[in-house]
Amino acid sequence: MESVQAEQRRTDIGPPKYDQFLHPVIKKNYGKWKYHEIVKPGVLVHVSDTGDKIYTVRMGSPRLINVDTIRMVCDLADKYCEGYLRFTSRHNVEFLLADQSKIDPLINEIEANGYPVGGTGKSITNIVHTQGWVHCHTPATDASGIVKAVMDELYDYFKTMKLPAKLRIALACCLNMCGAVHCSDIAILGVHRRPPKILPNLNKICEIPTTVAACPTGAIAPAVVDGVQTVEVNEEKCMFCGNCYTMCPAMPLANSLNDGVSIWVGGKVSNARHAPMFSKLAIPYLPNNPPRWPEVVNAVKNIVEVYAKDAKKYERVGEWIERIGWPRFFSMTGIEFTKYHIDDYRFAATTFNTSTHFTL
Amino acid sequence: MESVQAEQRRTDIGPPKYDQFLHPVIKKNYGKWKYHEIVKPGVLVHVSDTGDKIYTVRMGSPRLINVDTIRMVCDLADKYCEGYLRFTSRHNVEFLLADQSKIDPLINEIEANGYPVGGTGKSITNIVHTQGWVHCHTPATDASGIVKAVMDELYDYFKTMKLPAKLRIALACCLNMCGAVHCSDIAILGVHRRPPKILPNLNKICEIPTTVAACPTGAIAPAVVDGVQTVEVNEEKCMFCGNCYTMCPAMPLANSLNDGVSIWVGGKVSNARHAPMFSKLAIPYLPNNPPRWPEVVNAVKNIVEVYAKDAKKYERVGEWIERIGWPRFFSMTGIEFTKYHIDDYRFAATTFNTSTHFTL
Amino acid sequence: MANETKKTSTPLLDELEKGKWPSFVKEIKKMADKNPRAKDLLGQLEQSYKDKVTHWKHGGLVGVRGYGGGVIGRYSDSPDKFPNVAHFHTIRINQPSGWFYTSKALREICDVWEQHGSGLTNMHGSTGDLVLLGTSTDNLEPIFTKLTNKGWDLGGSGSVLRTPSCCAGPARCEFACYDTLNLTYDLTQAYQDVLHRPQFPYKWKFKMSGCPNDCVASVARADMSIIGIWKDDIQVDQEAVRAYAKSGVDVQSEICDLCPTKCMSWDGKDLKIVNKWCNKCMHCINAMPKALRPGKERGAAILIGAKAPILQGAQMSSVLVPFMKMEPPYKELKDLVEKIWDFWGEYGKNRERIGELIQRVGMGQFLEALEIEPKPQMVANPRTNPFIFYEEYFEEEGEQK
Amino acid sequence: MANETKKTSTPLLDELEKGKWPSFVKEIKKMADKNPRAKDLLGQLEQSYKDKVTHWKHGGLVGVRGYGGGVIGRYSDSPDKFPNVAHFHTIRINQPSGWFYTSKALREICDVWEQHGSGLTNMHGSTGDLVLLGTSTDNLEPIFTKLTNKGWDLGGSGSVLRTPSCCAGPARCEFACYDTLNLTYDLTQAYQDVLHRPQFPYKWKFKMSGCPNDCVASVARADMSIIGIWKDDIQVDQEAVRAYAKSGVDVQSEICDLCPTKCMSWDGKDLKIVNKWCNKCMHCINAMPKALRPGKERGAAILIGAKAPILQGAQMSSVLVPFMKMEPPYKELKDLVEKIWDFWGEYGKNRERIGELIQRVGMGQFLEALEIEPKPQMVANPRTNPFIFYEEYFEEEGEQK
Ligand code: SRM
Ligand code: SRM
Ligand code: SRM
Ligand code: SRM
Ligand code: SF4
Ligand code: SF4
Ligand code: SF4
Ligand code: SF4
Ligand code: SF4
Ligand code: SF4
Ligand code: SF4
Ligand code: SF4
Repeated sequence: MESVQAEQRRTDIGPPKYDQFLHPVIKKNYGKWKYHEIVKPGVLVHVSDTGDKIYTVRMGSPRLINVDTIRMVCDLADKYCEGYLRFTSRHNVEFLLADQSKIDPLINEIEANGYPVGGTGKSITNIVHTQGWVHCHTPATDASGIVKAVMDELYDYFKTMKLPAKLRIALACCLNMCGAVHCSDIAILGVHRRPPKILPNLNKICEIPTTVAACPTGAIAPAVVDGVQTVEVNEEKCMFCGNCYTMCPAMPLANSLNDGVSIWVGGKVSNARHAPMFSKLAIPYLPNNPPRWPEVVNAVKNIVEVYAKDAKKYERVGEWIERIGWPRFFSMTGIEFTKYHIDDYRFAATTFNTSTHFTL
Repeated sequence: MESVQAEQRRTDIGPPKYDQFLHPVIKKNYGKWKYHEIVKPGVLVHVSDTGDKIYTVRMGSPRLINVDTIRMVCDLADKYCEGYLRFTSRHNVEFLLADQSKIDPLINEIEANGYPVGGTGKSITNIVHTQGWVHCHTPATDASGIVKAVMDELYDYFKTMKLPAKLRIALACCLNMCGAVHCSDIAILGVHRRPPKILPNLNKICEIPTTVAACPTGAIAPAVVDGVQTVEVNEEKCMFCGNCYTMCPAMPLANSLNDGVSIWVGGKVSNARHAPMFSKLAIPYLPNNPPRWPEVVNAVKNIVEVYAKDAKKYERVGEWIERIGWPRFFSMTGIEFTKYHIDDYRFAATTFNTSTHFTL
Repeated sequence: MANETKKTSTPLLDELEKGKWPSFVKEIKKMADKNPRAKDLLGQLEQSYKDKVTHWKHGGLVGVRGYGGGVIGRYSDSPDKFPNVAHFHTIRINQPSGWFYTSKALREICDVWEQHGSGLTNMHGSTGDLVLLGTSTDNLEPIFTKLTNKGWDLGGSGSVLRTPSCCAGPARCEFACYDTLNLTYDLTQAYQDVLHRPQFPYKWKFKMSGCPNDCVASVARADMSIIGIWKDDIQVDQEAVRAYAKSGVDVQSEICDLCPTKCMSWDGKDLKIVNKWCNKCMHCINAMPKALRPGKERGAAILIGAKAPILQGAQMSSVLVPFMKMEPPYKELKDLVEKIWDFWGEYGKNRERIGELIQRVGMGQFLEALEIEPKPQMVANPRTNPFIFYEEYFEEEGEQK
Repeated sequence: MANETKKTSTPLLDELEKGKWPSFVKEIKKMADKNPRAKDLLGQLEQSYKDKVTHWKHGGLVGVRGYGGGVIGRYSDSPDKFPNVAHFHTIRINQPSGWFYTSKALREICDVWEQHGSGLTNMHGSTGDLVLLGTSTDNLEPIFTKLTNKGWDLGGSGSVLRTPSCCAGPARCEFACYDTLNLTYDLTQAYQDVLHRPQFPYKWKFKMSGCPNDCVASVARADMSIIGIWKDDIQVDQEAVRAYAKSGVDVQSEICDLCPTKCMSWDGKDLKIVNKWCNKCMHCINAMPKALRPGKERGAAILIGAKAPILQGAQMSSVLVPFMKMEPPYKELKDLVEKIWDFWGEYGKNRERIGELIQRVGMGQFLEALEIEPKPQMVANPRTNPFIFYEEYFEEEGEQK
């Protein structure tokens, strides 16, 4: 280990204070913004009560970026933005410009470097996602790979603003849902479908009572196999949540033949018009088919296109489905409705249709 | 026992077939009705595709009626309706007339006998209710008495059609909810508030395991008191459902000091406009104050009046509240919002407000 | 039976003779003058009004020979004070479909009841029965025999099929999408045995409404709710719409704006309905019955599982079959019902309603067991949680578990 | 560390260099040319693409001295094949409020990371941290020291306060109803200890959105979601409304008709808002930002309890305090937060999020324990079930239990 002198070591300093990172125009007009306009896809202008303006150019990012890319972005910020920039809550880069005339040159350089400008307004912006096979130990699928394949296909929707409303996609590679996909217009969620294996050394690395308690459905029971304390899984009761593996490394669920992806629709977060909504199951399972997951890409694209064609202005996916009803959603998208779509967990009864409000 | 000859005894014959009870005009026009009109409060006319008409005069009933009252009603039916009449799903009497000119004479006679005509259209019709102290063993309040006191106060709403929409009230005297109050515009529900007593002879009349299992919250545990097998109740866990008493007569909940009435609002059954809705808690507790339950009467009247004044045409109570929001419902009615209003049962989480959609 | 009919003093109940709504106290009092059961009921009720508790003892199984239900046993906890209601059992008489009667038929019941009971009734009980309120055990058989001889039979109580009930339907309503009266009668007759002899885990209720207005509240209180609907387009008489408009109906704000699917439009001349979006809520038809009628291709939606709150919270019925033709002999429906009863009989716990059982095993499993195709109409929305019980998985070639 | 940088063959991943969206594979490859960790990551990832499973082993606790979180330990399951990612730990750096940076600051981080790690990052993680993707245990202390010397500190992992995050807020948004950046910074600084040293039953996340558009998705993924709102009337510039109308906005259908409370009306000249019905959904303001602004009396709604689905299903946050002024030093908020943490510390089970605890004990109990007044804004609707835990009852005089 490199030797570190004690006096250099500081703790609990927290992050740098934000104000030192604010563009002077922003600092001056902090809290005084009056309105904004979308100048064109990927470009915002915010106008202050003082009359000042700040322009924003939004660049799409794969999120997993290397230091050279960051430096490239820094170079652009230096050249066009007095060195100021930010990232968005969906991992895009935002360049902050005081000078309108620099917008197009900046965009040209960004695009020349292979990055798109867009993601504003009624578009599909970056996909919030997670680690997948790049860095996590519990994924049921990869994250970055699917995101890349899907965004390649939806590229035009990033660059234009022709959708009825914003469409937000998120991906999480396991049920822990680090991508918080549970409130997305379209969500891509990695799923295991085979109960955990039980490794022979379980008793050496896991506490059996904790392991048993980890299962929300009570599928795990203590057992003795070949005279060794271990656990057994009642496969009928397993719904593949993975909590046992989180608690006990000797119970892996990852399985190349059975892992895959489920698709969810109609969630949202904003309070605009409709209150926030959870995403609902659209497709219970699609296979992991790397490197480009064509089944997943097609499924997402299909939903986007049906939505784009049918929804009314301002209607988010969930609002659209609420208007047309689930029967039409399934018939229009051609997605099969199965018993898996019908909730059978804690709040199942609250999801049943207790009316004759439906179309045939 | 009176001696009965075997040959007289018939079983499993079921009810008489309905067709013998249909007025000839109805029989002729069965399934051919074209439209109806409300001629005036309490009077309907149904017009057939054949041009025939049948008039209905609806008479309010206390439901608990004696044979002489039934005979009185029969006399009227004979005089005005060729002997044909019916009862409604809310316990009113309906006279079926072929001859329009007989409507007013009939109404006059009904009213002379002390019964009102009304309950049609945008009115308050009869209160669906239950047995209470008249006949049941588990009530937390009386049924007929409250209904009488409330209907006295709402009498005008029965006789007129000046409400924004139909308003349906139901009463059930215990949580078994024989009055099916769970989907009513306004519901009156008897509640116990003291955990069951445990009678000393419990072990003689109840099976202890069944009794313990009867409690949905696990409040009941086996116990030994003075050497006798019995049960004990963890009072903190009791929510007064009464299921223990249903299963074990040695655990009565009825208690003159603590029993009373809760008020619920905003349920509906029809699919008109809005899908069916459950009633929601408005007032957790009002005392049993016989013979005229003034607190309950005032509470119901208050809700009716605030609704009548503020709701838009066709808006049922639940639709009205959905529009104005629960904060306004509570502030407009002056009802206090308490922690009891916040669900803490199975589906509690689905009733929380996960948005900023509210008024202050 | 003691026959003292001297007036009972009932200062509390007397208060309930006041006011305009017809008084049940008057009803009891009138009988009390001539019927000792009614008199003691009055006395005991006054006692309850004083004490603020019921004076009926817990339960009590009584009945008529060969039947397992139809009579609710009831015993006073103060038989010394009120000997005439020492027993005071209720008899549930299965009402005719739609509660249509003739005066003759009612009088016959009154006569039997005046002779053998309190002379008090509920017209009707919330399940739908004609309820005869209070008699003693020794009168049960005579009443039963006399009533059956007049064509009446008992309703249900306990773990049986309860008296099915239905709205006025085609007899007196233009909205009826199927013959509720006939179906009710047919099912009642077909299932006499399970109506009278407990063979179920718990009670089962059928309620039939002719249209989505659901005038028998079936969605709230029937294990199976059969609600009339149509498949094709709403029938519109444009002339009649215009007449409504002329007569003061604001078609835009009162009809179109309140349509939950916003599938209607009105240009002051014609009412257009995009029927593929219509969810059959009935509002427009209700509001302008002269102008609009349900479509011509009619049937019913079958919903399942409503019940009162004990123990897991109240449930409403939910869609099981979005659309079924409803025509005699109702074979498709009966096959379905019997399949469900079989499943319930096999898997239902004691005192478990079908709605609770479905929740326990999961709707998906239930549908699969019954070989009913899952349909999106069944749900308000698909699941939001990812806890899916996928049922099959691949194994590696040559793998041994 | 082995320093072989010869090209890895990655036929599968190469496919992900195609297409228009910027490629993470290119990002890795570019680093792989000069960084052996990146090279072996590429190799192992290709392996995962072949095998369709991850090649990271379960867990692994590592960290920097005196801190209980901020580093995610990660070990390859094939260290022989990919020795440079045998350890490949992630470092979470607490980002500055609103993700505003200078190029200078970013370059400093890049330099440290290029020297001591894979050169790969996530800008940013879903919680909000600047994520440094992959290094070995021996580099942790040097990185930590160098970064703290540049003014950076670690974010959270494990049962700690996680890095709070916020939207652009008043820095770059006209809708901000409070200063999200300042509050985020203030809370982060105030709670350094619980951010760095596990003292909670489980993780705790704060997310601050300046208005109900909730651009950091706080309602979906923060244990405490602080969402800006206003109390008084929406500020309307009628002239600007007319300008929007002129420029083609259909004010009736695009604004008024989509208002969820239907509290707006437009007569072609003036836009009227019945503010007492407005539920602050933002739609009208979003659609016509030049004409409409939130009111002047501003603050935030505090919502509580969002989390991912394990184990009881996902939750969104729900209203705890409908309106609170949000001004430094945020005493009212901090008092509330600390009261909640105390309660959670006392009653929360291991790995129980606050939202789960509230469900377990009941919202009513929770409010009472915290002495927070129950308000109707907290619920979508009051309870529908009658299972009320009434807390007091009267006893008979002289009664002994
Ligand atoms: C930059 C960013 C905030 C940040 O601090 O990073 C941001 C910025 C703005 N948002 Fe946002 N939103 C940002 C993430 C979000 C999120 C969070 C998310 O997607 O995970 C949401 C909630 C999404 C949801 O409901 O699922 C969000 C929902 C909105 C809405 C509501 C839209 C709706 O109709 O539901 C608006 C209003 C609008 O666009 O009219 C809005 C409006 C805006 C405005 C116009 C606010 C303003 O006046 O400056 C900004 C430009 C929007 C645009 O792109 O057209 N922003 N916005 C985020 C950009 C992410 C990106 O890179 O694309
Ligand atoms: C007679 C009766 C059916 C029966 O077989 O007994 C009946 C008869 C009619 N109902 Fe009903 N309904 C009857 C109970 C119900 C119930 C059940 C209940 O209240 O328990 C409901 C569901 C109530 C609910 O949603 O909670 C019911 C919801 C309706 C509706 C929907 C109203 C709405 O806006 O929600 C209509 C449509 C209308 O009135 O426009 C309707 C319409 C009608 C019509 C107009 C149907 C027709 O064309 O003949 C009948 C006259 C209504 C009137 O009174 O103005 N009927 N109706 C019931 C009379 C009860 C009474 O004595 O007052
Ligand atoms: C008479 C009647 C009330 C009335 O005044 O109208 C009634 C009276 C009783 N009901 Fe009921 N129920 C009556 C309709 C209902 C309804 C409404 C309906 O059927 O439409 C319900 C709600 C719907 C449902 O079935 O869930 C209802 C839900 C219950 C329950 C709760 C069942 C459950 O699954 O939660 C019980 C408790 C039980 O079965 O042990 C119950 C139990 C009882 C008992 C038998 C009391 C008991 O626990 O033994 C009551 C006898 C009272 C008596 O002494 O006469 N009664 N009961 C109704 C039957 C009259 C009739 O046959 O027409
Ligand atoms: C890195 C990150 C995903 C990403 O690529 O962005 C991430 C990665 C992990 N998360 Fe997460 N979570 C990340 C944001 C989230 C979020 C979103 C958020 O914070 O806004 C959630 C959903 C919101 C929530 O907190 O509920 C989230 C919900 C979980 C859960 C489920 C927690 C629960 O209560 O249900 C776990 C499981 C656990 O804690 O054991 C988890 C666990 C994990 C672990 C530590 C895996 C584990 O079980 O040990 C992952 C480490 C991956 C790796 O090797 O690097 N992660 N995790 C995110 C953190 C980056 C950052 O600090 O900025
Ligand atoms: S979603 Fe699951 S697999 Fe993906 S990063 Fe989070 S914990 Fe890991
Ligand atoms: S994956 Fe989940 S349900 Fe299956 S055994 Fe493990 S903990 Fe239980
Ligand atoms: S609601 Fe309860 S008390 Fe009333 S009749 Fe039904 S079971 Fe008896
Ligand atoms: S009343 Fe209900 S909750 Fe209370 S002890 Fe009895 S069964 Fe349990
Ligand atoms: S349910 Fe429909 S068909 Fe039956 S009476 Fe009511 S309105 Fe008529
Ligand atoms: S029945 Fe209801 S949904 Fe259908 S058109 Fe009429 S109002 Fe609209
Ligand atoms: S949450 Fe509101 S204040 Fe914050 S950036 Fe989004 S729109 Fe602006
Ligand atoms: S903010 Fe939303 S609710 Fe309020 S007036 Fe505007 S659109 Fe209507």
